[in-house]
Amino acid sequence: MTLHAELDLTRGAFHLTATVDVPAGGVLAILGPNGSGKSTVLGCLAGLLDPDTARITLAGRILTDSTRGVRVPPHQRGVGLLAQDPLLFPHLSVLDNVAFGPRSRGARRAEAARVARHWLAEVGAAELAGRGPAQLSGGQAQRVAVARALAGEPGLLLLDEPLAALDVDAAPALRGLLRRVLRAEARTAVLVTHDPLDALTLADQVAVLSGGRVVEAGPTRAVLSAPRTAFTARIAGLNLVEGTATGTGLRTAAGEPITGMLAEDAVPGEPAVAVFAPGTVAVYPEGQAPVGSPRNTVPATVGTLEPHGSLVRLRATGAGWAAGIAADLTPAAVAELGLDPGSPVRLAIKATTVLIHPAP
Amino acid sequence: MTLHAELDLTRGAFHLTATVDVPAGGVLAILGPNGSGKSTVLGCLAGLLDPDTARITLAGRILTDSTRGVRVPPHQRGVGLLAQDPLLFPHLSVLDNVAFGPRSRGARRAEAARVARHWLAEVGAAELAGRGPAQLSGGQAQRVAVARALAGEPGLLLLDEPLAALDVDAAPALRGLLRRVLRAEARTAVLVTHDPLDALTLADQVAVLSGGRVVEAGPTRAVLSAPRTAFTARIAGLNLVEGTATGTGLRTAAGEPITGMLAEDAVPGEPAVAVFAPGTVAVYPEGQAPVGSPRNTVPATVGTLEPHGSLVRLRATGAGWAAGIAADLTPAAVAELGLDPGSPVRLAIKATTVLIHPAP
Amino acid sequence: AGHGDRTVTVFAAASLTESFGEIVDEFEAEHPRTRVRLNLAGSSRLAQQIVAGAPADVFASASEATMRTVTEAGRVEGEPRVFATNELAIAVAPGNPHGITSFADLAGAGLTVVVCAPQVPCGAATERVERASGVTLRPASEEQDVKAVLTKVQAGEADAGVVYGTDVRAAGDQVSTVRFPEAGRAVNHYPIAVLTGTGQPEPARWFTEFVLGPAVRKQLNGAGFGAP
Amino acid sequence: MPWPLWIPAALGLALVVLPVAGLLLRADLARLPELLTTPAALHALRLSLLTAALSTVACLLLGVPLAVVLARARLRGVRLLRAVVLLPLVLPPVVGGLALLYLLGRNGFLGYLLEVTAGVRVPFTTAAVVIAQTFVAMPFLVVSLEGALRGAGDAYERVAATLGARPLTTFRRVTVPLLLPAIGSGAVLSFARALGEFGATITFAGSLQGVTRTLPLEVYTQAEVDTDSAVALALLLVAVAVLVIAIARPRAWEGAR
Amino acid sequence: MPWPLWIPAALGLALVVLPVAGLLLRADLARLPELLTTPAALHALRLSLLTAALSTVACLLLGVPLAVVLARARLRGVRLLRAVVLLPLVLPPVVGGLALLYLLGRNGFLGYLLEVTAGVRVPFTTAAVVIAQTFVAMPFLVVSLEGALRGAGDAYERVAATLGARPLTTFRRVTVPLLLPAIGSGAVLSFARALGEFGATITFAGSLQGVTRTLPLEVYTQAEVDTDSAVALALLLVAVAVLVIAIARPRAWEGAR
Ligand SMILES: Nc1ncnc2c1ncn2[C@@H]1O[C@H](COP(=O)(O)OP(=O)(O)OP(=O)(O)O)[C@@H](O)[C@H]1O
Ligand SMILES: Nc1ncnc2c1ncn2[C@@H]1O[C@H](COP(=O)(O)OP(=O)(O)OP(=O)(O)O)[C@@H](O)[C@H]1O
Ligand code: MOO
Ligand SMILES: [Mg+2]
Ligand SMILES: [Mg+2]
Repeated sequence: MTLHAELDLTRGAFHLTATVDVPAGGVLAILGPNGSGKSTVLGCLAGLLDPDTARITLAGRILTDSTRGVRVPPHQRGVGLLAQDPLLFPHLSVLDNVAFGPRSRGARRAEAARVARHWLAEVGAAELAGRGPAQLSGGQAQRVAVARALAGEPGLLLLDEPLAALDVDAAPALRGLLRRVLRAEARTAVLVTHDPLDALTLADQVAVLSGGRVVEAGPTRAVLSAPRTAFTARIAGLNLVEGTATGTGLRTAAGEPITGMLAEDAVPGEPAVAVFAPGTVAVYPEGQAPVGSPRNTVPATVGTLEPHGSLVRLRATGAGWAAGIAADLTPAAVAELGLDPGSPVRLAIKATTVLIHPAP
Repeated sequence: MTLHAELDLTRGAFHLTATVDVPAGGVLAILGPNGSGKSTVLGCLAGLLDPDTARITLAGRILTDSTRGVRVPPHQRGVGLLAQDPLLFPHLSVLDNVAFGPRSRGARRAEAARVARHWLAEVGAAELAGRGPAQLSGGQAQRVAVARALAGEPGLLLLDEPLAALDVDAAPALRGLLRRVLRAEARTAVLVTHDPLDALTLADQVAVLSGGRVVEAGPTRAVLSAPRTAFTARIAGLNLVEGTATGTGLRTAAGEPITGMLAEDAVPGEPAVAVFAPGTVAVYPEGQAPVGSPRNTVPATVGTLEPHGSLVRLRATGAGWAAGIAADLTPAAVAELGLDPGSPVRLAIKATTVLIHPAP
Repeated sequence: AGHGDRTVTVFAAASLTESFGEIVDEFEAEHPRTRVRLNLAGSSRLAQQIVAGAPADVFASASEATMRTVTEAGRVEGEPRVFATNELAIAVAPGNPHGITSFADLAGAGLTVVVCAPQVPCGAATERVERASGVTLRPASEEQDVKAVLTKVQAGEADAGVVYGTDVRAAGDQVSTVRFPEAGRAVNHYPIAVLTGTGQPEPARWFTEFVLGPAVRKQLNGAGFGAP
Repeated sequence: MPWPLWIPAALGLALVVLPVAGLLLRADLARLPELLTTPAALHALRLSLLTAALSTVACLLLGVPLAVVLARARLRGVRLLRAVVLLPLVLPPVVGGLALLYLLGRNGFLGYLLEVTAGVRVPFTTAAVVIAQTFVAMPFLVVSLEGALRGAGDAYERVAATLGARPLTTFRRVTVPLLLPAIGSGAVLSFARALGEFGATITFAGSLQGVTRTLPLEVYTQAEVDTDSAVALALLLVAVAVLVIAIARPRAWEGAR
Repeated sequence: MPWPLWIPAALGLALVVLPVAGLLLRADLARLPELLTTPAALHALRLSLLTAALSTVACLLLGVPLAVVLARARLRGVRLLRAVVLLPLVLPPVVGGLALLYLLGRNGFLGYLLEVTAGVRVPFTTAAVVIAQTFVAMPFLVVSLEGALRGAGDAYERVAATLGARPLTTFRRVTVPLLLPAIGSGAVLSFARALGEFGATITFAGSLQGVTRTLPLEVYTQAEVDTDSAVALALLLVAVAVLVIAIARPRAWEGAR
């Protein structure tokens, strides 16, 4: 289900000009400030908005082609949308809300209810099945909306801030669920989010929108680890190290262990990434290798040193997984340690600041 | 505007029994999982829900007293509510939405528009004034809703997840705005949030709800730094150090400097707090004082060592600001360093993981 | 209607409602295998329906003018025949509190008088009486039909109304009647006719003859109608 | 609710209640049972209930789709169609009946066609009563539904489409259920209008006891003879209507969500 | 919109349009100008527009508050009141007129009071026409609004209250504007019903040219002598009504948000 979309739309003073590509089974995360056009892109893909000119193809099938006057109606697109507002049908029970998609696709009543129960259980809302939407809390409604979108089993799934309004236990649980669904079932999906962690853990492609234009796009890791715009830099700039999950963290392809905190759904033996912020990376002069609590220390060489806001961002080079790691330091620290490109250093990262997620 | 509320309400299978106290000019943060009753509490305070039995007083005035049959209607309570759903009036422009509160309190048209423009500018939505609510993005609508709630200038302000749906630039900006409004103008407020940072930076009291009951309550710092329930522990457990903001961080009362990243609205010379997670605190044996990038190192003594999930939480004692600081370590690190209560250690915290916020 | 029964459909003017109700019962007693269906409405509406092809076998109208429209549309078999007449009378509150004794009294000041509109038969008759007697009425309302005039008098809203004698009688003791001589200048005729294009020419003819017969004549007289 | 609203609301209620109450006081209540159990009255009552129910069903079957089309279709001529639907509302019922007679009578275009092809004659049958009632009552349903549809917007219908529901499924499972309170009011309006229908019925269907003489026509007929019994019949009509509506109105129509 | 809906919608439309079209075809269009410019016709037209407009205003002033009270008040008797409001809907208009006459006539309770205290007599005046029209038309507005109100819920009214708006302010600035599409439909219904009112008017107000003889009454009167001219008048009524509604309907009533 490869998605290719070229969109052009004007709404009042707002202009959207964007090209969106998602390979079959891929997940694209769209990031961007409020009002940058993220929901508008999803609306166009779902067929709810009519772009001025557009060409949208899904798995080779033309969904919209303004030059040829083609415009497949929303219900024939096989595109599911979880909108920003849950909009549960007020006249249906929670169960019937979730069963609506399967029923619409022709499932029998009992079968649809079974599917609905399954997805409700997956989002941790099984006990809400008999309630009416008016009897749910904000977070409960959001979970049910996610279940409803997933139960639709569309060829292309569009998710607009799916983890909004969720509590600190529900958000990671749902993130894990989404990852399982999107990755394991190789569903093609577009995900709008404000949280770079969602992008890192769920998406293999990222597009950053700003003022209706795509200002950055590419593989998640490349975009988020080397942001080219201030906005992306603020939300991202995380370090990623790929490898295989272990009981205590991750082992890189070269066999080096990294200790970290395993996400709930990280399974030892499966591909995984270690994620940590540049701000948590401590830098020591090569000679002074400290023996302290930080589990992860690795020798490296200073590659570049660049200003990053009020800080200095050090980009390391080196043999092992240190290559490419970014560390944020105060200018005082850089001065005091006498760091220069080429200086040998040792990086130290506490295991408690390293998150191990299954690879997207 | 001291708020005192004893609430008792049954809604289907859900029972709420809560006592809520906020001193005049204080801000109470309510935390808790989805469906724990946070919004229900706000609904009762605003007079939109009818508790089975309740006694609510605001600045000595009885708002609800079920034993005496008193029930002041919502519009006479002087209680403003920012609900979880923005619910902007669809027939009014953004400006008129925000001007609705002032107008209802008797302001002239021009005066109300002036006030509305002021608040719209404050939330960064000045350019949206002429739009209709249907022409806003999700985050824009949320900002306008915040402006509308603030423009109402109620004696008691209730905010239900005010920073939801906001982007990474808008959220801190609005958080700063709320802090200014709530603290500078000494408004009494109750704030529902899933983000402990909101609680830490905006509230002086915290109540944690779970299943309709208050499971923890007290001063923010006390509750969040020493959580007594698993839920609170997961959302909080942050380290806080009080002092006065400086150009590069904070100076404690004893004069010790802490280097950190200043929040936008932290003003040197003003009271401030340094906030950092226990996971970012590295521990070194006393002898091996490392000389590396971490700006903040402090001698301390191991106070307690307690299991904390799969980790060990070390609680330090000591003379300076090290007293009470928590550090999360892997069991391997504890074993390797041979830590025991009473061991002298040195704590190291990278400046880039320390946030300096104005004191709430 | 049981097996073998024949049904004849009679369109009759609304003012005949009470009389025809009884006439039909008598007719059916005499012709046990024939049933009569009555369609009761204003004469002009009935005429409209007949012209539009209504399945009517007999038309008993309250005015010759309406019968004429049906004749002109070619739906009357033979010639319509008059079976009753009717004269105007003044309806007043019971006991005649305003002491009205003549048609001219109606022009007196301070009286609220209602009449029929000149477009309907009773109104046309009233106009003729006015012209003949030189009395000009200033009515508070020109009503749609006799019934509306009577209602106003019954409710006490009007002090007097000009209606047909038969109608006053039907209203019983709720109104009193004042007869006046000029009424003879505007006698209203009730024609009846068998209609063409019906499936029941025979019983239709029986019914018409029955209505024109002496038994019915007496019955109609009793209801206040005059002889043709 | 603002208390000053009670003043005009009470006035409005008084305008409705006082006259009816006055009628009740005037009615000869002792004679009521006798008046109301005559065969003519019972025939008329049965016929009225039957035809009003049938025409309400017809109004729903034709009117709900028509309202949806008028409210949602984005065609050019829709504004005109919206005005056209109002025609029977303003047409004096008698003229409406005449129009039906012109169309479906023996000399009418459709009437001729029906008689020749199917041997069916519509006027002066119970079917004619139902048609006349539907003609005058449907616009009430359509106009009130259209207002509700526009007020409600189409957000939920869009959600249904993204879940793969075909338009007819969406209509059946989303549009109609959400519209139920309005459909309820609309059905009540049509039922009431149909039950009270007089002018179009007497013109198009005539006044034949047991076949086309509904309760309002019986009231009219009785009025020629005896005003008291006419008023009693009218009260019967009112009581029946209010009962039917109060009892038959399903919970869902109440808009209790 | 699902296309199968077009079938019943088209049928419904045909039921409305065909008879009226037939009427138009039958009308002697050449004579129309002449028929329509008689003083009687012009008087009747002017009177009809005036009284229908006035009674629509009265319906709005009394009916909107009444609908809000019925939909929102949480009193015990409200269910009963809701049924009571339906009374004039089902009362045959002539009986309704009778009821008004019994109440406001010379011998009526209120009528006597008015005559004695203020020297005012209501029947046979233009005011009586307006009252009769309001009596029959208001329930249409109330019932259709009530349905819309229940469908809409009160979320925005609650928001207004938390912003400190008094109930009357909320009513004026939130309830009414949000209800505008429904109020629009309701006003159209009342206006149409008032414009077509016949039975109650003739019974309560009588029929005097220029004072109480509205267009429907003129149509009835004319129908007795000349069906053609009656039909022409009816068409005039219809044209005027549709024009007034199409032109006067404010944009806001369309529900375009
Ligand atoms: N109907 C409309 N008319 C005019 N402008 C509109 C309309 N709807 C949305 N917009 C504008 O289009 C822009 C894009 O909106 P969109 O909802 O796509 O933003 P978004 O990226 O999803 O933002 P958020 O993160 O706040 O949800 C916004 O600036 C918004 O104000
Ligand atoms: N009308 C109702 N009938 C029955 N139960 C209800 C009703 N409304 C809410 N509830 C239940 O009450 C509980 C509290 O709801 P509330 O909205 O206060 O939760 P919350 O703490 O605000 O959650 P969230 O973080 O998801 O917004 C929930 O379990 C919810 O399911
Ligand atoms: O035990 Mo450490 O200090 O989190 O690596
Ligand atoms: Mg959005
Ligand atoms: Mg909530």
